[in-house]
Amino acid sequence: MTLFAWLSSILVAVIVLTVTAFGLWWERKLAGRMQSRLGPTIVGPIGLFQPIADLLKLVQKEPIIPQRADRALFWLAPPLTTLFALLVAALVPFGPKLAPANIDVGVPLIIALGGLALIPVWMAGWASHNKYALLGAMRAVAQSVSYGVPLVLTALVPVILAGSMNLNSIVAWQHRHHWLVVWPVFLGLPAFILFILAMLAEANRIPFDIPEAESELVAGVSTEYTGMHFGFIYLAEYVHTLVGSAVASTLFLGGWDGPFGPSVLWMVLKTCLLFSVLYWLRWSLVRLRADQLMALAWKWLVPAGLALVLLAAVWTQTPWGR
Amino acid sequence: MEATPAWRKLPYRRLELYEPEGDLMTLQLGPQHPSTHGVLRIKLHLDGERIVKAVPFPGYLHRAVEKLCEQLTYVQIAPIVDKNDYVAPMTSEQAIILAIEKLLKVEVPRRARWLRSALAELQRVASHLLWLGTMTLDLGGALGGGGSVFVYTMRERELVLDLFEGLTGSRFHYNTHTVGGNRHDVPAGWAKDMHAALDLIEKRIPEYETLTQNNRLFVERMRGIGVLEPELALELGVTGPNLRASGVDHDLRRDAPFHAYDEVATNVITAKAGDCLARTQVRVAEMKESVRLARAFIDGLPEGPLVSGKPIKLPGQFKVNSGQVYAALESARGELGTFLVAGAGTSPYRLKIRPPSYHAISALPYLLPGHTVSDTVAILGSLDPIMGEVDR
Amino acid sequence: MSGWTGLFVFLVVSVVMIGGLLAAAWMLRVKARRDSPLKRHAYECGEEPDGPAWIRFHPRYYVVALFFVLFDVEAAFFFPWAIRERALGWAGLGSIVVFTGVLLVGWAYALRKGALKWQ
Amino acid sequence: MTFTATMIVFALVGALAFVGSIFTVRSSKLVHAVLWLGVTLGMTAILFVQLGAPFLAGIQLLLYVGGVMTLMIFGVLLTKRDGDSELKTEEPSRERGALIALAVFAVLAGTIWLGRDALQRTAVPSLGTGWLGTSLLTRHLVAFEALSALLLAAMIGAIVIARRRDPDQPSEPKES
Repeated sequence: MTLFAWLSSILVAVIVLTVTAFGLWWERKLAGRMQSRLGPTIVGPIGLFQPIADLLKLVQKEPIIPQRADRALFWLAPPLTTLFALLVAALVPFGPKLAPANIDVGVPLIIALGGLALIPVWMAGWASHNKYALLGAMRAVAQSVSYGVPLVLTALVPVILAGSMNLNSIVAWQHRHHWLVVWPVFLGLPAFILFILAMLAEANRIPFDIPEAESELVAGVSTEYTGMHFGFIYLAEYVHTLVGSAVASTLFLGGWDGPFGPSVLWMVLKTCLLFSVLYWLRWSLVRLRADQLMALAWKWLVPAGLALVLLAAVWTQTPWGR
Repeated sequence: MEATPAWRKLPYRRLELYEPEGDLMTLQLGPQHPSTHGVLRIKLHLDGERIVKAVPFPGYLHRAVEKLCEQLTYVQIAPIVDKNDYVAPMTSEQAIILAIEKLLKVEVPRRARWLRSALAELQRVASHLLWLGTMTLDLGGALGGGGSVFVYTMRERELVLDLFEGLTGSRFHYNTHTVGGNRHDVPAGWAKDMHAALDLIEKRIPEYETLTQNNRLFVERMRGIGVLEPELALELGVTGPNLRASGVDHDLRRDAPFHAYDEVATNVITAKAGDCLARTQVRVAEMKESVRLARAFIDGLPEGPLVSGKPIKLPGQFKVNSGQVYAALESARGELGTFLVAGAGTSPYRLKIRPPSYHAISALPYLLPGHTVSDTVAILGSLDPIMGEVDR
Repeated sequence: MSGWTGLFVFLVVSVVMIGGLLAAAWMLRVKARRDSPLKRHAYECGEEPDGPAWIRFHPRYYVVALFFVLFDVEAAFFFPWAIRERALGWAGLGSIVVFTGVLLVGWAYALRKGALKWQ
Repeated sequence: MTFTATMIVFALVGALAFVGSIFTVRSSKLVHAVLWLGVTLGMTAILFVQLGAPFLAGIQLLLYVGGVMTLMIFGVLLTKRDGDSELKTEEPSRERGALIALAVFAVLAGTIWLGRDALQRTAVPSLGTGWLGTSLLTRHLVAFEALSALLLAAMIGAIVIARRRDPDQPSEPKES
């Protein structure tokens, strides 16, 4: 058992990091094509090794700690952002057997771990002793906090329908019935969309990327960071988006459930598809303003999430939902 | 238009009257900031994220152009000043030539005037395209949707620059206007290329509209932000699309025609709201109008000489000892005026440029308070300032 | 318990990977020949920072965080109910609706007072 | 007594929680204190897991490490003008504090020691999250509903405190 735990953990970590690295390349390529550019072309065939080159570059850079920064927190925060973002991946089942941590309380734990990522982000911003970073940090916390509520609420919808907080059970339930976005569509689809919105906000992605809003806050939280520490913040964002896509696929798109072939491929396929759609959004939308984000979360998403939860509960009481 | 809220004007004058709930934070936005359109510094006093007071500090790009021009002959000035408005050098150059021609009382042939009008309209399209791109860049960031629009508009701006290159041999600093006419005549097939480019641009403007002013997120960011009241705009001397977006129907192309604008009627586009969205709408509509005008000017390009009198060989050919003139044209950013006092000999005694951008950014202290840091870049971007022109 | 072991193992794997990157960054880093205080200045667009960055913040931030905690408490109570939802039936649903309703009163009050606005 | 992996983890986590709590009290920077508190709370979550209450662990992470920490961070940023100023502990209170801490520890340790037989005899029922939900909504329904009133009171209190209006305060722009 323990050996299996080790192997599957390493495997999932490798899958996540590979897909992230590939995702970096894919995003730049996709964005390039969307913008009548080519994207990376030089490093490796069709620029495939670009993320590796980026990593090598970042690793070599000089680490600079600003004068008045809180040195310990400044140094510790970026690796922690990546760590928390990665940890969530452990809870996502990539196959009926391939889940490093098949835990009965998976859903609340995923939300909790995902939400934790905001603390190192805040640490990074605060420790920099830079006004832009601090504004970014405060925005990050406020945004994470506001969108945490709809995130929990929409994640409750599959929990109620499947009657379990275990992600594998939820996927199994979707396997037996339908994928949640397919049926009950009036519950699954809105919940899915709300979940994606809240997840984007938690991962600080456009249109919710106000914490790093580089046209306003220069680089927000990561303003003072150099080298690999900057890389960690960057990586955390990507991992967060990727793992968020994986969670959304698990909760709403049937996870590893597919008509044929190995389940892990289906999971990766769904995740990457969702990931690409998120990048499509990213490259076509402008960002919202901080106060608009807050208004959107508290005024619309929270009540909508509550309504969905109650609707799901009503649905399970009806003969069709039993 | 509702009355100006008291908090918008008062705290600007008296920061000590403002009672924040937290501490006030002083934030320097610029000069080295991604969204200050060159090197502008704005000192922001923030309560949380809300701006209490904003003080712009221009001057980082001051190159003493006006002083330099006093040392140059009338012929040499044009290529110097077309570096002022580096987004629309063509009109920047035309403005100075207009003033010199007015001072020297030089007649400009009709063909040159029509060609200048066509070039001015092309330049307006190119300038507005760049503006739209940077505007969305400010809103969406280089890592987001803004980057996409920016790349698209740059792609179309290239078409215009290619045309200019075909005509003058230079992509940016043309020096195509001489006193009394134009230096470069239209090459064969240029008009056809221009039509092709204009057709493409016209076809793609609706695409930008989809991405910007018809996009819910974009509208949410722009509507009601940075409302410039017409009274304030007039008082500050704001001109061009910024003024027209505030509902003031004023356009030099119609109200004080220069070039050949007295022969082809211009539709002046105005909007009521005076906010960032209105400024966007006015500029996008102006692009369409400019495409129409440019077509009209190139189609109607009369035959005849391009330069009046002899071609210039020596700088000393023009000599004026007295007199002063003010000439203005409607550049992409508004009234670009030149006040010229003749000096002894072949160079001016004093040259003063009235850049529309300078007046636009003078509205910032009034527009910014009450908005958030995010709105700063939206408001600044929507005013379309070119710092080269502001600082000169 | 096995799932938790897996999570722990994954934690170890992640820590090793991130630690490896950190170590690599430390070993391969470029070192400036001469340290310059200018380099280590806080970035404020090329200007001397004007006033402290660590200031007293607006109380609004606190209200938003408090609302998050309160709604999260609510959601935390939803979870045990959610997995027994079918068994608890309409009665359980009714209790939850009452529970939610009371909280929504606070939510509506906050919206009316504009307490959740960011500025 | 043999050392199992569980015990090693317990020792590690317990030590970290202990260190975290010590630094929470001893940190000279308030922000550091809050973050150390986060470490302690997070380690407590792992202890919950070891005690067979995984749901509580999740909630501990969600509410305490995620939520309460944020709240305290904002609280810290609200109270002091500069977060980097040193905190001073008054000297006489230190001994008194140590005494009180020792007394509390003695009481706790004594209770556990005295009740050790009872603890060993009683098999801990593994009830699970579902049981929690069922009992909340049936047996403890009144308490559960009363809790919502408590949360409501907290909300309204926070709003009232934060809404200190003064005449020069900018009037809110119209809702978009």
